[in-house]
Amino acid sequence: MALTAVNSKKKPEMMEQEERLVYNTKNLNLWYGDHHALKNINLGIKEKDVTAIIGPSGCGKSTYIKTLNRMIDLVPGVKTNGTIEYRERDIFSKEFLVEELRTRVGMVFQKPNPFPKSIYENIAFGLKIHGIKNKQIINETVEKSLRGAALWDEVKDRIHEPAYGLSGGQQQRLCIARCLALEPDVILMDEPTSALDPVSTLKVEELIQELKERYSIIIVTHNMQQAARISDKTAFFLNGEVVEFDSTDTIFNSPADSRTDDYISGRFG
Amino acid sequence: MALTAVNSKKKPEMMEQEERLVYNTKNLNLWYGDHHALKNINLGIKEKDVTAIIGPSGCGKSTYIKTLNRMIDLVPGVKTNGTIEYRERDIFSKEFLVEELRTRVGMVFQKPNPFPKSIYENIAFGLKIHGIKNKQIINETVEKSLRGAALWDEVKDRIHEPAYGLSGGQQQRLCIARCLALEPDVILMDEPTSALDPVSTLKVEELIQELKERYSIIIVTHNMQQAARISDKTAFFLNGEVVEFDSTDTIFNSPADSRTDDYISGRFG
Amino acid sequence: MKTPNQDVSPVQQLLEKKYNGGFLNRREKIIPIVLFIMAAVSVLTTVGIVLTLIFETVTFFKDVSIVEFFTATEWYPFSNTDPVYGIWPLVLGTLKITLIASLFAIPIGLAVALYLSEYASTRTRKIMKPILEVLAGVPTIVYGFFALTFITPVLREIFPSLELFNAISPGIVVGIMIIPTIVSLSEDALSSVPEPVRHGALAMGSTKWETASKVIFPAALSGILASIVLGVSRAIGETMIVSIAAGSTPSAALDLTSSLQTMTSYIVQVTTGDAGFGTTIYYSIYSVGFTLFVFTLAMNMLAQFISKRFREEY
Amino acid sequence: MENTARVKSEEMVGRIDGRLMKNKVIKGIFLAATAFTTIILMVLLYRIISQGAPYLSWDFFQNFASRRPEQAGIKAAVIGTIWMMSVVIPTAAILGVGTAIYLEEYAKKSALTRWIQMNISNLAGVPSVVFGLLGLTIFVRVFGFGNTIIAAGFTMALLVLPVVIVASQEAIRAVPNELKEASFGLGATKWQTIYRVVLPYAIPGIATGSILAFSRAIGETAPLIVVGIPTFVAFLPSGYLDQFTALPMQIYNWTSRPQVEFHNLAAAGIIILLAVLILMNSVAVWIRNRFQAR
Amino acid sequence: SDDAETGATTDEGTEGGGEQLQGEIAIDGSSTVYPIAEAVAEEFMLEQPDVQVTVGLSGTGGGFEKFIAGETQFSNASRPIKDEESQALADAGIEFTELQLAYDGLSVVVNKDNDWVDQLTVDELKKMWVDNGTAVKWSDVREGWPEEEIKFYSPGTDSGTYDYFNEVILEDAQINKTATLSEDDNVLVQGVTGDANAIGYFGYAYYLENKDNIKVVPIVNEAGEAVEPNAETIESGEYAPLSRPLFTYVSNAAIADEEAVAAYAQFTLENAAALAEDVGYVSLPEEKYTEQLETIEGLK
Ligand SMILES: Nc1ncnc2c1ncn2[C@@H]1O[C@H](COP(=O)(O)OP(=O)(O)OP(=O)(O)O)[C@@H](O)[C@H]1O
Ligand SMILES: Nc1ncnc2c1ncn2[C@@H]1O[C@H](COP(=O)(O)OP(=O)(O)OP(=O)(O)O)[C@@H](O)[C@H]1O
Ligand SMILES: [Mg+2]
Ligand SMILES: [Mg+2]
Repeated sequence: MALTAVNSKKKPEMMEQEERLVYNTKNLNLWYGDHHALKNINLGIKEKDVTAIIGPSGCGKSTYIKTLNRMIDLVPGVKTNGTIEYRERDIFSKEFLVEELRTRVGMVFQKPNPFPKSIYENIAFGLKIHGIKNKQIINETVEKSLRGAALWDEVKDRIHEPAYGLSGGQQQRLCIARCLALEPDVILMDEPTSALDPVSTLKVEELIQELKERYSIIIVTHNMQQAARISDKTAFFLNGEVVEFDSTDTIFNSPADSRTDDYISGRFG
Repeated sequence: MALTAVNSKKKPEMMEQEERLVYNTKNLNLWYGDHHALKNINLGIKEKDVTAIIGPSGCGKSTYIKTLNRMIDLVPGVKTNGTIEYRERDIFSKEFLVEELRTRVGMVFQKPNPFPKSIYENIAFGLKIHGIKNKQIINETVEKSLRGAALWDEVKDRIHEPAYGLSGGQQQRLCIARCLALEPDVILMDEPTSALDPVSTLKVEELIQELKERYSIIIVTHNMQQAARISDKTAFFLNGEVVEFDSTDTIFNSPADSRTDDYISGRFG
Repeated sequence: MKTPNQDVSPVQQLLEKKYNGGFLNRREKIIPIVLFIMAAVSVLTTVGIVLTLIFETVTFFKDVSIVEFFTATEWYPFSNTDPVYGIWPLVLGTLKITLIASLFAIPIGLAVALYLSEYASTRTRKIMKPILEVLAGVPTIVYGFFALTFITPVLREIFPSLELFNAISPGIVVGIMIIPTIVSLSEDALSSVPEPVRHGALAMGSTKWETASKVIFPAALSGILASIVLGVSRAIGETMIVSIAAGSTPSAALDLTSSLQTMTSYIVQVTTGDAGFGTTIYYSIYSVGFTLFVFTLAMNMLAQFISKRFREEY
Repeated sequence: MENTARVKSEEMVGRIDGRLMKNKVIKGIFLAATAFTTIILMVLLYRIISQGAPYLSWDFFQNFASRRPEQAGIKAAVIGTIWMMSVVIPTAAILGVGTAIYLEEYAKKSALTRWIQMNISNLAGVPSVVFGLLGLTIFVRVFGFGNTIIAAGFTMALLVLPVVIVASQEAIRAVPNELKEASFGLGATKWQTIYRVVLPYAIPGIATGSILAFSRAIGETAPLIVVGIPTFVAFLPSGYLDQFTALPMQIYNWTSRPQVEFHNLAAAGIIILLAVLILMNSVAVWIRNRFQAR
Repeated sequence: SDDAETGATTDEGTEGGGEQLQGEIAIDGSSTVYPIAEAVAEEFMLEQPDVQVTVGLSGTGGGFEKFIAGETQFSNASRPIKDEESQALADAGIEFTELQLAYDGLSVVVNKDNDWVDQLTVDELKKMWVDNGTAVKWSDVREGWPEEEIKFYSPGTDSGTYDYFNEVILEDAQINKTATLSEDDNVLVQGVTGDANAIGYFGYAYYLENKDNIKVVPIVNEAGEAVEPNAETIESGEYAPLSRPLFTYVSNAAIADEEAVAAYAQFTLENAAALAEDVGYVSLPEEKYTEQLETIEGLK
């Protein structure tokens, strides 16, 4: 019942072009030591969709999204089973280098985490590590990314000043810009706007809509309206399980599972 | 124009009982070094109101709220002029100890900042520093505060475990609980729910409504709906100025200033 | 308004009493003063050192001309007929040892620190750090014999022209001795860079090395520089290793393969030796001590200058 | 549009192998450096232990120094070192942490503060021999303590003080501002915040840095020589104004004796010294674990 | 002072040996003399456990510094007191007595594989050790010896050993600049052991301990005989001129005022002969100790 969306898409490689999946999670389980944080997750995430992940605090949203680019590897004592395929390649396999995965899949975190460098260097970082040294390309990318994150106008006069001098909201937008600089295939966002004011939030949301043309986006949010506004699909997590995954319309207007309904309407209650 | 709300309340000490102000800000200016962050702020904040402060990122919301309990003192190189009266006492005067001010005025921060101690100790901290040693009072207060922050049920079995084991949302609720333990007169909240999921946000909002019976609450938020839902008054900040301060109803439905309208409607656009 | 007590909790009552009863905390006023006095101790220490050294140095310069002290290229105080007091050979000896030790210890120390903080498992780190810290406490005299009876023979196998006493072997061993200091303090600086910063870099597909070299290392730079300054200072001030393995012949020659003497080993030579009390030789240790003091002072100023330059970069 | 992005991305991905290789090579170099350091230090330890272990016996702990190697023991030196450290540790810890708190939390950014700070980092670089000269002049002579535990203890405390200060400062500086804000926000006074929030958070760092400094104090020979600590002491001190001898003095003396048995005794003495250091480090680890929040 | 009183004390002290003295005795000075001083202190404290004796090794000069400051009662020296030092003592109002404890025979040694050096004269020693600006070869010393450069190993210039060697051999001429100097005699032993063309000198005890690894060179004395250092030849004075006396200086006032110090001085002289041999030095002729005991007697 809860997994209708995925079930209807079995064997994605046989689907037509537009139905292609960027991520296909199959029977994923994850434990923090003894704590079973993700329970038998099955999710197929479509290319160029904005997929929202919602659910109450502690339900495993961050855990799941961190697994998608294997940032979860950094947490000691984590065990997983099941598979996640990124464009039909098993992300847990030895041949698939995490560095490649993370280059193709960008991430924006819940708390802003700029590098202790200048604004410019924060964005140039990704390019530099990837061996791009051409000053002009870097300069252009820095500006483009900052514009993309709706930050350019505020910082254009001080892009060589330390990033730590920015306000919380500005810092988070910088992190988004930093991620955009690499023009990834997928962008994972873990409550990217929870530290942003509405105007910036709006800009970022617009940006997400725009980026969607070219990128697939997976966004964790507990701003239900945000999910409703920007996403094509929504997955509702509860206690480490996917309760329901379907088009955002369905989830918000006629959810199949009563728990989804409770959660959604709790929001609007 | 912009300051109608305040102007209409000149000489608050002459008003009737229910019109009493907890905070009265007069011609407040604040500089970070050369950066003029608050410009001639005039605001009278009523007892037992929920006053919301809204405005775009970097407009000075956090700066203002930090000035109200003089947390701004911790930032080096800050200059202020003008006055802020807390219950008719000048908070900048020598006779008014900051410790007393901060005991009477609680604060919840933007980022969760629990102490690296157990959940229990986090809440007991405030009591202990104020010389309250009675175990029973402490125990009772801990439970009451945790319940108040809608956290009790989740943590009651592990209140002696480290607070850092909690999820982001849980941590923030713990910080609210910690603040409630001292039962302050005013509670300042700087985007207290920006790291909370909707269910917790709702609980906190309910809590705020409840607390309003006894406490005055000033809340910075960029969740416009939150402001609309819970506040009685709303101040709209822009570039360090108060553009408009009035009843929430007026601000959201018939703002006097076009900039307010732009901002508000930008939200819903 | 309702009576304040109506629904006021015991907590509020207690707080009310505290602030109404006059909140005057003398402790808050006294503590900074006490702490300032503590901070003054370190200043007094410097004053004490300067005074101690200056008095006897002045006595020394009654017998020996300052010009000779700074210009003569020979240090030969023990000649009964014609003693020469030119500080240069001792300074040179100190420089040689310090240079070799630094060239050896700084790269290795930083490599180990980076390895422990960025690559090694928590377990390895937890085991290695205390071990290194224990080794930081091994009496340097032990390192001295290690240099003389282990490193020197090994080096002489490779470079037969090396003399029994030389600058290289004690230089390397002084380097080994300061590695734990550099590793331990640099590792602290590296691992105190917040985890989210590290994650930010890794999430962009950077390798551990890129994260470490481009983000973590620059962020920890001031702490790392401090560890290096401390390590190098210990190299300058090291006494026993040099006394044992470098010989005690002050030399103005630039080569590293022959015997030398440093400022510190001269001081220990005289304090444990048989030179007469009250003689010029006896006072000369204070003049050498003073030079050493000025020397380390200059090194430190330089280090602070460099550190400031780096810190301003972002 | 799409093409540009793809091309760039592919180009970047194509470089990963090289970057990973670089990472691997550097990791290899770092590992080699670590292994090299470990091996050298292990060789050092092996030489000491194989030489000294046979000489460790109960008598060795029970006896005072003697001209006969087979009767010579380390009792006075071990007890003396413990007495000395019982002066060094509290003195340096209290002064060091106090100074660090003053500089980090109270001092204004004035020229005086900057000067004190500079003075501390300079002191950290002053050679131990010079501290010996200071101790001799000030504590032994001017204060008239003679070459006693208290004089040597204070000298050593001053020697390690700068390191303790710097380590404590680093640790205090690393305390997140948010925590201090939280405490102030609850109406805590400055000292309460320092005492209840800053110090507990900083203690692991302070302990780590200080233990390193104290280890140094235990193993330092030169200042003791200059201060004039005796080597032959066949009685145990009963107060801080008594004479004593310390481990490095005894070791130093034994290594310079002609008889090879004495050299072996020195190795045995070094093993004891290392054991003391390990003990101290265990205490540090314990403190670290006890106070570490995460 | 009163003869009767002193006599009584002495009687009690020698008779029963049972009188328990109390006090503190601080000894400091030369590290060369240290082993003898340590041995004496060790034995003395077995008899008089309540007398707390400490022995330091601050060097001869450092020892005198403390002696002058009145911090010690005995000051060990591996060379006779210098003019500056006795002047300072006079200025401080401290009268003292010099006591000789033992002889140390400076042993000239060469590598075990050195089969050509059979003996050396003082002139030859001087010829090789004094710097003449060029490298010295064995063949320069005596015809027929190999044409190999000599490697010199000498105690550091601030040691009593060097001081004495300087006095009798170098006579204030510059020591060969190629010489390797070390404050630690064990290091010199290492050097000579590992180098076939090495020559070095150091205290007798260090030779004794390393007999199997190095070869001692007989030195031709004034009488023209080549003599090897050993207990008999050093004590009898046949091994000359390279045997030197070791001293301790005692404060006269301390002997007069403190029974423990007097007893200690006495004990030292009575036992020095045996204890010095125990730690690798050579005792003086019997009558030397007796003479000095009488001096002490007179100071009480
Ligand atoms: N490193 C960890 N070790 C142990 N348990 C963890 C760890 N990180 C998270 N958890 C636990 O796993 C569960 C899922 O956590 P996660 O952070 O994924 O929640 P979330 O849905 O992102 O919550 P929030 O909305 O508060 O961010 C929670 O119960 C949390 O306490
Ligand atoms: N410590 C500081 N030093 C210098 N400038 C600062 C400092 N803190 C804030 N500012 C600047 O002051 C202005 C107001 O900052 P403030 O943090 O009050 O904004 P805000 O309204 O809370 O924004 P946000 O919604 O992003 O939290 C911003 O331009 C910011 O860059
Ligand atoms: Mg999360
Ligand atoms: Mg803010």
